[in-house]
Amino acid sequence: MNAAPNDDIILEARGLTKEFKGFVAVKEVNLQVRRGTIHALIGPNGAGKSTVFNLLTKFLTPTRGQILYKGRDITRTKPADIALMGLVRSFQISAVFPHLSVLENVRVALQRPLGTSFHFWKSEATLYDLHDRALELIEAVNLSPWANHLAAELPYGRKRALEIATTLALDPEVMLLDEPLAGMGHEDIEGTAALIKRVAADRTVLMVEHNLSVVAHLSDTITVLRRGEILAEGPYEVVSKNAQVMEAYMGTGHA
Amino acid sequence: MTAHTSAKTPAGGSGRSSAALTVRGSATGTALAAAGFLLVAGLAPYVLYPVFLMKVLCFALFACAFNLLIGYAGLLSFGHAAFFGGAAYIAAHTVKEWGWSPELGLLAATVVAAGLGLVFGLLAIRRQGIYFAMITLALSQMVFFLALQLPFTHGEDGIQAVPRGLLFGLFDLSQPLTMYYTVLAIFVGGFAIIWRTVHSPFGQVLKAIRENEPRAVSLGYRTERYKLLAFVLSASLAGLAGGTKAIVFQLASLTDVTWQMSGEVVLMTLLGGMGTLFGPVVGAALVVTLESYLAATSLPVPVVIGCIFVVCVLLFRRGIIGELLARMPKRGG
Amino acid sequence: MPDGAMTKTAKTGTAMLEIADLHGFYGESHVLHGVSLEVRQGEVVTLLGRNGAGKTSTMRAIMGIMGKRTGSIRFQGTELIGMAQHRIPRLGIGYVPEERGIFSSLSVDENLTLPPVVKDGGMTVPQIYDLFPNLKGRGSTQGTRLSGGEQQMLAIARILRTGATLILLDEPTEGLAPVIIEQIGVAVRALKARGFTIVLVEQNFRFAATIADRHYVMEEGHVVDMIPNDQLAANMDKLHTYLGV
Amino acid sequence: MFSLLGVPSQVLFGQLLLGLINGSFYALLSLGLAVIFGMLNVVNMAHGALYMVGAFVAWLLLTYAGVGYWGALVLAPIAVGLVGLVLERTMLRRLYKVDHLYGLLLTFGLALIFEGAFRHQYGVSGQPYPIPDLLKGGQNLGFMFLPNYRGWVIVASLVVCFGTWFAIERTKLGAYLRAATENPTLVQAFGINVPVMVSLTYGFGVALAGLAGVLAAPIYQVSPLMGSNLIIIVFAVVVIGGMGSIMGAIVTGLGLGLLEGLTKVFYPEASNIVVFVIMAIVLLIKPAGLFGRER
Amino acid sequence: QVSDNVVRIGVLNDRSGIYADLAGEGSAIAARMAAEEFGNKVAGAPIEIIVADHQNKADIAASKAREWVDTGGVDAIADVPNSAAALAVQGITKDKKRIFLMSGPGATALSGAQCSPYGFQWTYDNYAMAAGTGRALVEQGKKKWFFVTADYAFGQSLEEETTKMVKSLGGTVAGAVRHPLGTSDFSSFLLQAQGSGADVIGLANAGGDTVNAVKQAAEFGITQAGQSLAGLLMFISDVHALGLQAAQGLMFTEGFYWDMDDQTREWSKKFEEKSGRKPTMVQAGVYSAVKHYLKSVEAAKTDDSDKVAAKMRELPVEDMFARKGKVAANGRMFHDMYLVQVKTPAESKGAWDYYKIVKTIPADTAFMDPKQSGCTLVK
Ligand SMILES: Nc1ncnc2c1ncn2[C@@H]1O[C@H](COP(=O)(O)OP(=O)(O)OP(=O)(O)O)[C@@H](O)[C@H]1O
Ligand SMILES: Nc1ncnc2c1ncn2[C@@H]1O[C@H](COP(=O)(O)OP(=O)(O)OP(=O)(O)O)[C@@H](O)[C@H]1O
Ligand SMILES: CC(C)C[C@H](N)C(=O)O
Ligand SMILES: [Mg+2]
Ligand SMILES: [Mg+2]
Repeated sequence: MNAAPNDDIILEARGLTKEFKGFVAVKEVNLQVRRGTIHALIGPNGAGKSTVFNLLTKFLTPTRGQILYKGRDITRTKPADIALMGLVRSFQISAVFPHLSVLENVRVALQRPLGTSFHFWKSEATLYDLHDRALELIEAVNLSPWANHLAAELPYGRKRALEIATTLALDPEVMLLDEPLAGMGHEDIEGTAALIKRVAADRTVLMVEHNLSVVAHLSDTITVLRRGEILAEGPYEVVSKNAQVMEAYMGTGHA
Repeated sequence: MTAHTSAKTPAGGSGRSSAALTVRGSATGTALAAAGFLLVAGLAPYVLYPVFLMKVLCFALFACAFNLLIGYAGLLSFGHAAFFGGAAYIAAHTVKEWGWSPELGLLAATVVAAGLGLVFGLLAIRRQGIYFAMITLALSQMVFFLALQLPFTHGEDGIQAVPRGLLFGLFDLSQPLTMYYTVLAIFVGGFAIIWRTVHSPFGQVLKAIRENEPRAVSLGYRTERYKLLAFVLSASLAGLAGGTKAIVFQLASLTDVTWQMSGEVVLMTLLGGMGTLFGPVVGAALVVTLESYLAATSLPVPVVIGCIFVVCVLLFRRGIIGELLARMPKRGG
Repeated sequence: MPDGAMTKTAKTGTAMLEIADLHGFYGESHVLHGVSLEVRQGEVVTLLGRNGAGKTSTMRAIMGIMGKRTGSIRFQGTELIGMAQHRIPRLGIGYVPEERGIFSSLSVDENLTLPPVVKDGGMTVPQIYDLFPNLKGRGSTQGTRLSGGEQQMLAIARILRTGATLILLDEPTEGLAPVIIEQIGVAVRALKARGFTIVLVEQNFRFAATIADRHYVMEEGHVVDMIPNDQLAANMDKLHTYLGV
Repeated sequence: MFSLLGVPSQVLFGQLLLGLINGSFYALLSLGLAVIFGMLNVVNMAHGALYMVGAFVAWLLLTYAGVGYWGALVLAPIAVGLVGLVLERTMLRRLYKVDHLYGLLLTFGLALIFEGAFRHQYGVSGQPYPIPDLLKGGQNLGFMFLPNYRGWVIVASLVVCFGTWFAIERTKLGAYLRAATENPTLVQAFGINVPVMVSLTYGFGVALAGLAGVLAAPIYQVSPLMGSNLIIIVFAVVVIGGMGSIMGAIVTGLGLGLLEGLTKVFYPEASNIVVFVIMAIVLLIKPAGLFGRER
Repeated sequence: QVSDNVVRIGVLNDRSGIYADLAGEGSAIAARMAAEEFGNKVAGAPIEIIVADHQNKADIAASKAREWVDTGGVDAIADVPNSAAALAVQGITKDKKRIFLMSGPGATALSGAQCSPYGFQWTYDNYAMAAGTGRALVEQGKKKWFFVTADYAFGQSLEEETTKMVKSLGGTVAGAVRHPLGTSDFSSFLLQAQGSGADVIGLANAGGDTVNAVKQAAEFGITQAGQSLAGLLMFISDVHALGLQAAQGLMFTEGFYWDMDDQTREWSKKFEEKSGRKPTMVQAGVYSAVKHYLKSVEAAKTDDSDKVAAKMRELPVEDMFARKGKVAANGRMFHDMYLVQVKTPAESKGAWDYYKIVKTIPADTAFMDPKQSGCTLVK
């Protein structure tokens, strides 16, 4: 597409628009996510954050606009293929496989690269080699004591943690996290925030998050959406001083 | 989900490897149950009427095949009779009219059922839940009308007087016991395929899809293909069951392609326990027994069956085996 | 019940809505952890708090449209917990949801007249058009074709018709242009003048300050503070920390 | 008289008219299904059985109470509606929280019970039901002889279908219904007793099936299995029209009846499956159905 | 010597479907009446009659028959109205050497290509229907035929036999439509028949299907428009269901009528006391066949199928149903048939007074020559 694709920009949206039966949820959004950064998407409810998210991961088809991943146009690519290319998302509402154990949840993600996923004649035992790696990931999100429990039995916050572990299992280049901290207790928030920071070291993260203090602490760049449009963009210090953002999002009383 | 016996330690395993127990615990349980089953089934024809037992086995395989879809892929097909009954016609026709040997007839039946499954699957797999059920139902009705009208199926008459023939040119299937053990072997084979499928890398993905399809997609699985493969597998095995039934009863008829038959297999599975390996077997045995018992009484069979259906749906959605498993002591932790 | 602290600032009128130790759940997640508050006849009260503090959930709990709730919610002395859901609005409580809830399969007129009249003294349709001139002449338009602001007006308007005396407004200004916010402010003040009691969820507390008598601040599913409007200026710092700005 | 592709116009128009009569039944039945599906998200497998019950109620009224056709036309749908109300209140209601598939399975079981019970009691061969005196005889339309009664079926079902459409799309009650389909929680929060409305909707939907049963009684034998095969076609109609769409149900029902008639002229062997072929095609092109919205 | 010391006869027929009225429980009653005439004992062993419903499904009939033979100790199976079911049962009884007494099924193959040393087709067959009704109508000058045919063994065979008969007499066939067993709406089939311009619409179906077709033909004014309707196989129960108003004038072939002589009247009265209706030819035929079977067991002093079958062929059939009846090598029982016409309501003098007997068709012209049947048992 571009004569000289900017190596720095790993994920890009151009003129992204989504209409739902005449209602424009996302309007002409241009977004650039730089490699190796944590990029946060914030905005009032209904601003279109989740929609942008779904568009980027192809769970929704854009009405107009273009999405580029590593310079390649992925506007027409199927969701599963996006994931194969290293662009992996999490969900706003906890997304685990409730009646699989925690270990199996993670293993499902790990088994894909083996290429045996259609092999219905192979034994499950061929997957046992993955257990060590799975347990490592589970450890990383402090779920080790739960490894043998069904995911359904986990408290809400732990499910979010499991979801992150599963996402990590794919070793994605870009992780898209939709409100990863929502529903977590204080004790988990800090741990998970630290985890995100840690895993972001060698990859790119784009996240939607309401918890401003975390966003402030974690993110390199913040994009503020309002009514489907980008209102402001930049590091926290800049965005948080923007009057419009204060009005639309943080409230006008801001000093 | 039973014992904690750890038969084998997974690679690199230490204390932590207990994580694998979930899976292999249930595997041991299943193996025990399977051994028990084989013992009983092996001796049964000396006590019970073999034709009755063969009917049970055919339906049990049919129900297991159906269960592969509903229990492990979360897809309710309301048109499985098309594969069961359709394959019965193929087996009957190839064996009777073309003079094929029974094993070739069964192979043909299975292959045709697989092809039919592929067509159904391609059309239906894009929709979920009730839509999927409705579409499979309507498609199977199409097969029903084809069976009614195509010349080779002989309409209401069905294909009659199908010779049982010599299996592999060696075993005379007109001997009741030879036929019985052949059916038993087919059932065990089919069941083994299902068991393996459920406990395979593929089965894992299937379960994941059933549990949370969008999440599976986000992990990079093209879920439609997995569902399609599951559908085709299920259809093939349903076809194998139907073909076997045709050989046993020496007849292929419309009864097996009606939508009531599709409903019956749902009932068997629901009654025994969806998503449990042995549930459909138990369900099929119960329903077949019940039907033949009721036929001799003045009680209206469909009413009784309907009542069981309603009671299951309202009160025991887990089915017999499902309830049993749920009552067993839970895994530790 | 922590009502001692609140009666001091009570204005005229008797207690209309009293909530005590309200807990609420969505499925397995416990989101309200003992909310207690009180609203008096004729007052305008706001609920402030960050995203996810439980403001909307409190309103949904009042209306009975939340999975499970425990504690006590009394409206004019009547306990609402345990009451059949559809009876609650019939007592005279109107709810304007955060997402507005305009029905796309209904025309504007149908949307407007959908909620049944529950009490005498509601506004007539002409009066409503006076209050929201934008809606005039749009009657046959499909509900969701209206602009966001118009939809918000419609959502408020349809409740005014019912004669409900307590109105729960969830973020009426969200996503609206300043001009429209102004209009809504005018409307709310007009309603107050007519004697309606209003509970308002608002993120925009500059707007809230122009219309409210008192502000409750929520955090993590319970009320952490109550600030009378006239003491707002003095409590600005405290408020900022609550709201994390 | 002329002929089209070698088919005499008489046969063509005759079959089309018969197709329209069948279409009237499809429309009436799929309308009820669509109303129920829209509101309850239940695929009512018992619909065919309740259609049969409607016909039987008419027959029972005639045989044991001396109530004739016109009385049955009112009483039978009410009776079937009441049955529906009871079913919804005692059983279906418990399933709204679980997967919608269980609604389908429950109503399938109910269908078995109804059909089995009537079959047990009255056998399968069917009971005759006379055409009411007022509608005996027929009109010679030139291209065919149209029995008066069949003409009446077309008129009556069109009136009922469009009456229902009007009630749902153009009245206050219909507005509640549509609103509750979209967002039941909010409608409840306006003080409307949604559960009661749901019960009534189910009652009404099956009452339509009962009405279709009464209309069918003089044409077909009143037999326990009269609904069981019809219902599958009606499901296909609903899938083609778009689940839950009122207009879709009516238009598709009539349209497919006509199409079936046409097939009977040109390729009779395919007339049984043409509906399903259309369904497959529609699904490939427009998975949500002709009038349906993608969820 | 009688196996397991009881002679067990299974009456297998449609007890709930469209043939339930013309066979059903009535056939079981008829079988029991035959057994009673033997004091419920034959060759020193008690007679036991058991019943089952085949629901007009070949698979159900086959598995019931198999079960009866394998585990129920059944020596003979009787009735089986529904040719598809009967063909299935014929296969099993042939295999397992059991006597099969067919009263209901009409397909000529049962005593033709699919004949069995143990199978006996008793009451009528499709050839007889074609020979009777088909000939009579063609001879009246109704030469152009159109068939509305039940799409299974019986209907197809009836259509085929009638077509042969019509063509051999110089008639033509304008076309045919096939309908599934148990059709409720015949309107579009009748419309096609009407469009064909045929003189006769031949209904190659039976029971409830014929009744529906005749009724709807009246609704659509088919006979007023000048075409004739021929029920190629009709029973008195069908006339009863239609009522004389709708059925009057119909002409068809019957194997039995209750009001022929004192013997038939007496037996039919007894039957009516037990069943509430007059017997159809199928029911009367079951009586006759069972009686002949028992007579042969008595004579052979054993229930061994080979011996009994031989005796059945040897002994003449003589009872109220058949006079001087004879069982041919192919299993066909030869007896006189009757061409009847339904009375007008005015002609009828009371309940069940339905037929005028137009002519008696002697046994040897009524049925096909066994040599031409294609049955390999005929030398
Ligand atoms: N499928 C849909 N059909 C119609 N409108 C939709 C659809 N999905 C989202 N919308 C609308 O698009 C707008 C943006 O929604 P979105 O979920 O992206 O918001 P958000 O910024 O993620 O909000 P939140 O913070 O509440 O998650 C909302 O007004 C929403 O109602
Ligand atoms: N349907 C639901 N299921 C599960 N959790 C929910 C649901 N709705 C809300 N929550 C959770 O309940 C908590 C309180 O939500 P609530 O909507 O009451 O917050 P709020 O104060 O209104 O926030 P906002 O300013 O975003 O409107 C949040 O953590 C939210 O994620
Ligand atoms: C009883 C009869 C009407 C049955 C029909 N003759 C048949 O062979 O199927
Ligand atoms: Mg969102
Ligand atoms: Mg809120």
